[in-house]
Amino acid sequence: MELPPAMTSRWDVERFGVGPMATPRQADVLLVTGYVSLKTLKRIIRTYEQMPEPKWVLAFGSCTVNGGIYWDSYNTITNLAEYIPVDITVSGCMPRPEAVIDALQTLMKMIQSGEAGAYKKYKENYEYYKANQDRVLKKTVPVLGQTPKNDLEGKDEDAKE
Amino acid sequence: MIELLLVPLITTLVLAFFIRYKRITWTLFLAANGFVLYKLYSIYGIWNLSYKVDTAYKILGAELTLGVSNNPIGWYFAFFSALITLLISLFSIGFNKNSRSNVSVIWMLIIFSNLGIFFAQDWVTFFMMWELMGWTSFFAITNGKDKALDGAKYYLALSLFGAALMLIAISVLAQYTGTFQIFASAYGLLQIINSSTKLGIGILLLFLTTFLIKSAIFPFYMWPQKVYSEGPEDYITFMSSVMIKYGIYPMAIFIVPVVGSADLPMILNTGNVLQYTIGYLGAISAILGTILAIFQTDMKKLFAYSSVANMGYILLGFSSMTIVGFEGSLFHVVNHMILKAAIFLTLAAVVFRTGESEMHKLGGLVYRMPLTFMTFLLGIIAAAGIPPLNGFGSKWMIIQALMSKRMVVFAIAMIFASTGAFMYLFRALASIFLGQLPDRYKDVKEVPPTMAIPMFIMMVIMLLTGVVPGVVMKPLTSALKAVGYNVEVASWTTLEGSLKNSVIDLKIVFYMFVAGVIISALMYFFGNKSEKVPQNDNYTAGEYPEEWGVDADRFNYSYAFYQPFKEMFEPLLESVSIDGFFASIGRNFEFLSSTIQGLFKRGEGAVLLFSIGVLLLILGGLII
Amino acid sequence: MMAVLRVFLFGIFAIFIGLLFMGIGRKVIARIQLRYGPPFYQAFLDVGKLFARKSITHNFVMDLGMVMALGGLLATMLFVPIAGHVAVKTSTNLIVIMYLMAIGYLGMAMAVAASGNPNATIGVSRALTMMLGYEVPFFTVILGLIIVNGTSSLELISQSQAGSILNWNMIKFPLAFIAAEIALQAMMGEKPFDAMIAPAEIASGPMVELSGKYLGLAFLTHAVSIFVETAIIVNLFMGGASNIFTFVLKQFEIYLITIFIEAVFPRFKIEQAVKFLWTVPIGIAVLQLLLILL
Amino acid sequence: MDAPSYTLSKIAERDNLAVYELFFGPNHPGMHGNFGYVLEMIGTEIVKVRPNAGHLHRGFEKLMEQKLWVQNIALVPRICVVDPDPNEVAYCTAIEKIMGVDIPDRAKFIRTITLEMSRLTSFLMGMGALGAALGLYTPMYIMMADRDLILDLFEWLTGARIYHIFNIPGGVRNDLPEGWVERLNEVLDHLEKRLIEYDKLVFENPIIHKRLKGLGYISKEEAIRTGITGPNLRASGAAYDVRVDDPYAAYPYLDVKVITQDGGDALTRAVQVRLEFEETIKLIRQALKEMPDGDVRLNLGNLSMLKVPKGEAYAKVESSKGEFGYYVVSDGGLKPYRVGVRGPSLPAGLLYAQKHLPKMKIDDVAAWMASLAICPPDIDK
Amino acid sequence: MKMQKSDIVKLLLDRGYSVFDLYHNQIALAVKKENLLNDLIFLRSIGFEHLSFITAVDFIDEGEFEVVYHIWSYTHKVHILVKVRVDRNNPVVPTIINLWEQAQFYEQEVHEFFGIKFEGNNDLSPLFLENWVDIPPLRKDFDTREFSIRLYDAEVDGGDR
Repeated sequence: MELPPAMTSRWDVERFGVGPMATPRQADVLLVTGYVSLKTLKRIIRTYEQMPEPKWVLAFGSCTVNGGIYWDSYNTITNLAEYIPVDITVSGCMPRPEAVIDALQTLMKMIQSGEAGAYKKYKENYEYYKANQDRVLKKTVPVLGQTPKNDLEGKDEDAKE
Repeated sequence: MIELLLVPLITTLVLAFFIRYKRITWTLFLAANGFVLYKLYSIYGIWNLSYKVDTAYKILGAELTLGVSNNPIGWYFAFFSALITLLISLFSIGFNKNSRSNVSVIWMLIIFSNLGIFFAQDWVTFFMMWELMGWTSFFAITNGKDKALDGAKYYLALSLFGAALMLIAISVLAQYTGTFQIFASAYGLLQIINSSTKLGIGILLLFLTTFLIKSAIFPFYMWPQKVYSEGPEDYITFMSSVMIKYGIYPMAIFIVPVVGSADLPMILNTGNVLQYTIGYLGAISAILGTILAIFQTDMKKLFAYSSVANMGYILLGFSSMTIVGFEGSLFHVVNHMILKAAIFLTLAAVVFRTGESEMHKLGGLVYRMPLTFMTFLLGIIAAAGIPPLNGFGSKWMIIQALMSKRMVVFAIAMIFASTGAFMYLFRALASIFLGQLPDRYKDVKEVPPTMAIPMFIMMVIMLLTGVVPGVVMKPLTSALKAVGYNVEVASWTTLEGSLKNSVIDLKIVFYMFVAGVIISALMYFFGNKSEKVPQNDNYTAGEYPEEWGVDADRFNYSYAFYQPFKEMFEPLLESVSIDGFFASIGRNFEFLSSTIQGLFKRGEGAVLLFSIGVLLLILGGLII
Repeated sequence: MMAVLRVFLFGIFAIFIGLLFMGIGRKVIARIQLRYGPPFYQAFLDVGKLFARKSITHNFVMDLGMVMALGGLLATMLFVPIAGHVAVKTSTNLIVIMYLMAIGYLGMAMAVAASGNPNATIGVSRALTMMLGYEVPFFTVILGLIIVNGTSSLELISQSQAGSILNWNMIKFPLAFIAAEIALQAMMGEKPFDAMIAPAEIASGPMVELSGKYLGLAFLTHAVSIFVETAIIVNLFMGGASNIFTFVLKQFEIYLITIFIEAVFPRFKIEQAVKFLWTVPIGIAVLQLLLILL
Repeated sequence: MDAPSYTLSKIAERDNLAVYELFFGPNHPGMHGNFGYVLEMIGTEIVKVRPNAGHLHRGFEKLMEQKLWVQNIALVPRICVVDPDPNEVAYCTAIEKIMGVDIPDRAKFIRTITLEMSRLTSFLMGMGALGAALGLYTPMYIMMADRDLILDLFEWLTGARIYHIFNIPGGVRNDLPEGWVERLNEVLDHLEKRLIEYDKLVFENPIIHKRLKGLGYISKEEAIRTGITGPNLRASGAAYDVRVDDPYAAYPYLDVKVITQDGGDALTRAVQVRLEFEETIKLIRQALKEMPDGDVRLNLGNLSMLKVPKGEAYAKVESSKGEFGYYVVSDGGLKPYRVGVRGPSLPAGLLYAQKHLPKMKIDDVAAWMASLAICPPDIDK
Repeated sequence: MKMQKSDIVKLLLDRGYSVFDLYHNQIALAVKKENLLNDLIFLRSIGFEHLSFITAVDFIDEGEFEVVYHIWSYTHKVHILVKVRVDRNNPVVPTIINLWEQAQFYEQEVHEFFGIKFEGNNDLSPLFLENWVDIPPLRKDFDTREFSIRLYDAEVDGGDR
């Protein structure tokens, strides 16, 4: 949510040549702004995989590092780096626009010095990431080991109707 | 001279005899065609050839002499139409491979009547050949397809109507001028107009209506889409590229000279009344054809309307009554013949492989039929009038002519139509060949060589006539010169407009284009390499389409392609309701035609038709 | 050999000027929006970066189309006289230029439709509709000038305005200039006529699947089209120029006007845009035409 | 010829292949926040809509049951990021209702001022988003810069730009700092001046009028029946405002002017926001003038050990998008037993998408969403 | 005609409802699930036209769910909480989508988070969660902290650091 101010008149990241692009095809940097719910994670992975190389990920906010304030929520992941490779993270909830600009500039420097190459890691360790993704996205058994009795019955009845 | 007609006629009979042996018939067919083309080529420039039969009859005070002669404009039409017809019929071999019927007879008959029309020396021969062509096409359209009957009947009724008008016109003209000879009667008509304007214009309009019907010009623009939508694809290729020009030829040799030199009331000191009438008909056809083509969902109907629009261009060229416009129109006749044949052949190929002509049900065929795609691409670039392919030169000449005569409205109509052409042409390209390939067409293959070769030749011809327009322009200008127009014989690559400093060298345009593409390609290769991804890997706002039950079929934007644009025209089209009006006329014609067909089935039709003709002749004579 | 070099230089020059204009245009818009804005050479950096990246293609039509797009526009560019210079000696026929320009658009349309993304196809459908919208008024304007000068050669029309500023068609036919300016706005695809790339509606339409060098080529195509279109207007209405600097300066003035309009207008829906283009500029152009003819 | 457009849905029934799907969101430039519609379309016209919510579901209602009463104050503003303060106020009001305490008047006024400031930021963002949805980016940039002025004031007051965590059960955290009020007045003056520019750029722009006129019409009856609240309701002609009907904070002491219009379409809604923006500035001025002196918080003991007596309450606040409601159930323990959240965007975002988007053009979706000020996080929670 | 809150309470008491007076303009109303629809129709007919939202509370100790309908009257300025208690093992409540259209989504939400079934509502598909196989998350016996730790390897006191 601090992204709009960062892009607009007061901070204006465009002066560093950074601008928003409409689609993943045109983008260099994927900004994951804040908490990532399971449903979003799935879309983020697709978006990330659609981006052409070289590509970088900027994780934005504490929530992407360790879940932040939502660390014990049943629907948000706690560490984004387990699912896609993150180049740089900005801490804070929400980080200030200055922090975003600083991160972008650091990322630029890292790219120039060749430090930021997390997308290569994704290729090399694809199995690791894939396994983590599948574990959270394609559950088939309840995590807590209980059978949701009522729910199943309910669903069966739904199907009959 | 006569052998040019006799050979096809005899071959037709022989082919009918051997109809069961496809191999033999096609060999014979090719041989006969080879002879025809050779013969046509060899009689180029020998304009005094003719063959006459003096019947010694005297009808309506005019001597009835049947005959054929080699006239320059006729040769121009005949040569190129024979060439294109040959290519189409070659394609037809492959296209009809699996069907039982043998189409070679019909093709031979068509070539015969084709030559007959273009070389006819007198109106009676012309009329006979004209009718022969009409009936042949009726059978060819209905060949094997029941659904096609409706359209065919509509077409038949319309052309019978036209034929009746022409018969009246011929008889009246013969009575007044005392001759059936086409060229002689043109001078006669000119004198009639100068003495009795109303009568002259009346006769002229009767002729004009007939030709308009044949060439599907407003207000008779409905038949192509009716016929094409269900007719056999190989035959409608011929119809749309060659047969639709039959109305243009008599206009070029008969109407335009008469209107151009007649002393009629002038409008805006740029042209006379009839000239403007022709111009407006052309402009309306061009605009209406374009707009209607934009709204079609069936690809064959789309290109049917596109043909209407192109006939409109040709009329606009005529209406300028300048030599550049006239040349441009006749040049466009051939260009349109070539590019329409190319386009319709690819459509036939698509239908041949998929059995589908609704555009929104197709898609992504470029993956499976690259050659067809390339032919189609070149075809639509040509049809859109983009250099360096053909179609540009002729359009450019027509626009130049219109501008030099200050015919502002017509020039704007021309630009509207040719820009609108992008819309429908691209829509066809995108919907048929680009986009997502539906699963059910996963196994579609490229067409067999017998069909691919004609398409390839078409591509070459399009590029050749685009870069070296002299191939067509040289014979055309020498023909015009031979007829008596004041023209220079064109050079190989340059075209000359009528405005100041308007000479374009298509060779340079081509070089420029190549240069541009080379620079651009350098840029392309300079960039980092690209990675090929499967068709379904698309930007979907991050969603997984398959999880929402969306397959390739449901991820194609092709139905109602120009919906917003269409909504702009909806009130207009509804209020004017031209379509509705003509649909009702069409229904009446269908009723008429089914009556006629009923008679025909009982074997009385031919007799009846003949008697009607004779009756009309006599009546015409009595009235006058 | 010289001709080849000359053609090459003209192409590079057009690309350079176009990209420079784009960069400055972004800066100007940023200033209107109370921002600092990117450096004026940003467009060069962007294009360089895009060409250095890997890209994604769906099939060969995409490659072919993008090359055709830039190639077509470069070819058009070679026909436009720049301060009296033309790449190759030829008649600079306006109709040829307008038709040649179309091949660039066709190539672009083909490339993006080949990606099979409905967003892109909607964008193309809008772009083509828009084309019909602006070609008609623009041609009406051109028609007037052609009739006045009796020639369709851009060079001759430009030369006919030589001398004082009062000879400029802009002064002589102000109505035509206004109509052409509106049509130019649509031609460049700037607001309010940018329905084809509306990001908020169809995710930037035609650009949606372009990545890396394809997007780079699209950028260059846009740059060249800016150059060509402004050059046409300068030749038609501002009397060309005696040297290249004045010419580019005049071009930039024209571009600046479109940028100013772009910054303060939202976009029309496509049907509204076409309706607008077919009423206001055509009306003005026809009025001018009548004044010329009568 | 294609059949005319009004039979498009019939075509969809007959010809499955005439229909295609378009994914509008979650990752779409026209979509604010992660939210999506799967649009079934013919041509550019929408035939059917399948809303695709839940990308921002973080399970707030569950998380709140896990945390202490005051810990939750850090959580609630995150439900609607553009307009965070109504959440805090509603949550605290609900607790205060259950506890049966009345907070000091000065606290009430400070709450009101922060609420209205938050409304201003939200309106600025909403108006900017409306322009951006139509391709007009300039006002968006300018409005964002102006919004920052208010955020700076928030930072001065609370230490945070967005998540203020300023309201606590029993009042507000601290009193207004010195010089803050003067600065606020300056900012308000500046905004009033800017309003003229906004008018010229957005609200008097003929193209915007053309685009928004008649778009997404909602009648008064329909709006009331389907639970539309806030400016959208008032733009349909119903003079209902929680600030007047069910006053909280200092609103009983202020004259809130309820503005209504009869249009019910997107243009009216846009103008409604603009009119209420002006009214909000006046309201802040009035509150600043009438603010009494005194304490700003009740002493409720150690807040981290706060125990709320058994009971339940529903507290609602008029946010910039409509009625924000918190239903709090307490079992007398250290943590809430159950908190139910009513976000204002659900009827518009889900129901109206299904009802009104069909027959609309793809061109209008973003503008329609912006005009209804749909805020996806408060749908997903 | 505007009614005072006391009038409404009296009217409701007369009709035999069990009414709890909550705060200055809030009333809680306990109804039986058989009568729910009729009662809501009645309330709507006397001017309670605005359905704020529907939520549920899991009273696990009593083995019951309580579905709460929040209804507000613009004319009387009174808020009513209509409460229905259902058995936790067979949670079925009649649907009110014919009364208020937006109830569709609230019912979907309540079904998703509590597993309460709404009789007569044919579309109770999940609205927010994807691929959820555990017991409905807002039930009291669902431990989100445990879930988060098991699935996402969340650190036990990650939120506090």
